[in-house]
Amino acid sequence: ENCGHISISAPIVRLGDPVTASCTVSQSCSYLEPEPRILWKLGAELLQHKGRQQTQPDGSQESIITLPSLNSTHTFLLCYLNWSNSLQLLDQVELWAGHPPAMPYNLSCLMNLMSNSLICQWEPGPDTHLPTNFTLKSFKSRGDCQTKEDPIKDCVPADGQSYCSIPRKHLILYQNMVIWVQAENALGTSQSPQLCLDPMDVVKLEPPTLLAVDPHPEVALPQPDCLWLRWEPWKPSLYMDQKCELRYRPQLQGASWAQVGPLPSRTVRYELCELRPATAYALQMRCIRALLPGQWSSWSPSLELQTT
Amino acid sequence: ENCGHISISAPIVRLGDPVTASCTVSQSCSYLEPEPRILWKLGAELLQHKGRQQTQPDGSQESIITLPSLNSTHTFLLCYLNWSNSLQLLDQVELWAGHPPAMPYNLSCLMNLMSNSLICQWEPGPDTHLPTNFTLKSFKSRGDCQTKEDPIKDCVPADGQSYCSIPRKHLILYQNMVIWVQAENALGTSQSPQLCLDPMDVVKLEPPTLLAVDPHPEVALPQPDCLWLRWEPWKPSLYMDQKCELRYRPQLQGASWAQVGPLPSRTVRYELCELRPATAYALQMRCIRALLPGQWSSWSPSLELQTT
Amino acid sequence: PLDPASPPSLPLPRSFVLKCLEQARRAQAEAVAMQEKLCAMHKLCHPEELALLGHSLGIPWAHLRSCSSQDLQLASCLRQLQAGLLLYQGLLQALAGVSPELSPTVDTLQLDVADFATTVWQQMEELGVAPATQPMQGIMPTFTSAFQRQAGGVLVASHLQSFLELAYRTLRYLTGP
Repeated sequence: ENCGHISISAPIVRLGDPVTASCTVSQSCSYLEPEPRILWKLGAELLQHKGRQQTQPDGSQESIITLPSLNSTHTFLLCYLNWSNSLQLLDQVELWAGHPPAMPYNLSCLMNLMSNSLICQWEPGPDTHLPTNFTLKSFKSRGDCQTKEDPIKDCVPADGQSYCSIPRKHLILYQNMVIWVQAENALGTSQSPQLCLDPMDVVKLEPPTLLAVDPHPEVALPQPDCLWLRWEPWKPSLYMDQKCELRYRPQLQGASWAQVGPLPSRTVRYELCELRPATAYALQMRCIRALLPGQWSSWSPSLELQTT
Repeated sequence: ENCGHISISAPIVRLGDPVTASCTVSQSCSYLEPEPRILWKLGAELLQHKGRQQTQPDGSQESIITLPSLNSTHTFLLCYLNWSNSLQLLDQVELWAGHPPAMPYNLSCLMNLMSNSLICQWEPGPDTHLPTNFTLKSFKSRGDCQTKEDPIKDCVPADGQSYCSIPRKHLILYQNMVIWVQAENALGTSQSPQLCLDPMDVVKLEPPTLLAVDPHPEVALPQPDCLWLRWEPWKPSLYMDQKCELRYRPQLQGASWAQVGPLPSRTVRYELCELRPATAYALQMRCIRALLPGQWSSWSPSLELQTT
Repeated sequence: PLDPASPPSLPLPRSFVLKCLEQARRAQAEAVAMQEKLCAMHKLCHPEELALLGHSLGIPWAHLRSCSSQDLQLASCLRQLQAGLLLYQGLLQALAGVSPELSPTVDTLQLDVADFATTVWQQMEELGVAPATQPMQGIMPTFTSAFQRQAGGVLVASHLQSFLELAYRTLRYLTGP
């Protein structure tokens, strides 16, 4: 036998929107005096004289309350009765207030050659104060993404994360695909602008490895203003045609970088001359996919060499 | 159409045992001359004149070979044919040799109050050279484990691990249970001696926390040969009656521990006197379940105090 | 050797050829990795010793006869390239479950071969030389033992490498001087 029950216009509203609720106390709740007074609390605060109470045709008592503007993002609305001099809680509902999701933005993706997956990240936008689900959606396409081909399985990020990883088996490499982020909560849905990309055009390239090589064995006295080195491309990207840039600077206060390029992505021996004799140099290299779209790798860690 | 097939007495034998195998070349293997010569390899070694070859009633050729003593723990037996002047591989089988599992020993268990699980570890015994599965088996019992009640779910350790953790939901605390380890591989099974224990009698107790307290506020000049401290038991073991021991020694070369006990597992203030004035002391405490079986906790980290 | 002086008449977009070159190199590297793993794990290191087994299992080869330097017919060369890639995708699929350690390599190679076939097929459609329907993969061999699947893996990887090498040389020629 259910003494009291709250029904509510909507448990989730926009911050500042009104909420209307009713609490009905059934007549069969026999422990009571004839016309029990129904009281309301919002969280811990007793809402004095806020409920309009009336007797229903079936003899039950109903109190209706309107909160003009719900300003806390998460609270409870409680319905009480006075019963032998104590406040008795009959029912309680949780109330949430927040915002519909804003448009996610800054969506960007990188193809990871180690995990062979496409990792996309985005900015979720301001806090909605409500449980909001983000889903990375995509479909296969062709050409410049005007046609929509097979849909790709939704990528659902781990809780609270703003990135998602689409596994290799859901991708077609060397073909364009359309990607966007959808945000959804109880108050609405929004979508980020769409990206049109071929995963292989957004490969996250790692820098090559710089290695010292001995000066020419035959040459007794190596030229004092030269350095010799070699480099190897990052192994997982061996199959990609790449061009690279070398930058170097003396280890002196305020020295700036000098740069050489384009260079091939692999050499067994490279001679760098017209340097300061007897000086320590830092050398770094970065590479990018040649002839096809791509992004520069970061600069490699420094290789430190000393001219004689 | 299957040209050649090896059948073997047993792919897994005891180290040093013989192995017999036959390779049958079907007549329907149409590319062949009438009586093709069958050759054998063990690993990379060609077994000259080891196979006895004969024609079967159905016209197929069969070569039988016996390796008197298989001494490598893992190798391949290969059946070849000479075909248009090249050795052609028809079939290959993997051979393992090793030992049946020895009896696991040194089985011991500790009840972890943080994870609320019984963690048992053991010595697996010598390497069998074969994939060997260890399983922690147990059943609920009563009294001194003479009776066998409900079996408990097998606990299978992670690969290569010699410990396993029985979760709380499979345990009845304050009741005896029987536990043992079973080892099994292709050559046999063995079991460790059985333990009869109540998980709560093998609780892994953590030491209490020692804390300094100020000398008596009212006393202007604290006694030079005393120290004041207090201690609190390890939180997860608060409900257990415990008795403790305190040990202390001056921070001097070669000093040995002096010990006080039994002490209660909690005090708000303890005075330790008859010490050397103006000396730094290291103090440690350990506790054990009182009145019921248990094991000493390790000694707590040192509390360093200085007499005045 | 291919005569670089005179690439064929069909207007092949440069990006298409460059992508195909990269896809060929990528698949070749994975086929080599597959062979190395089969050699390390199962001691099957000599494809030449498995020719008879290949015959008996009925493992088909793909050819690129129209891609030969003397008489390059581009449309049918593209068709043979695409059909060959589809064949090897099917063969790799038939090898599914060859062994847990090898599955990731075989799965990735199969996906890359399939994507390479898609790249070629779409270009054929855009050039208007694609047949009405995609060619069928044909009957795939059935492997009845772990050894046959492993040996089949060595043969497929080895055949695929030769096929990709020939495709690569043709594509190289198509990029012109």
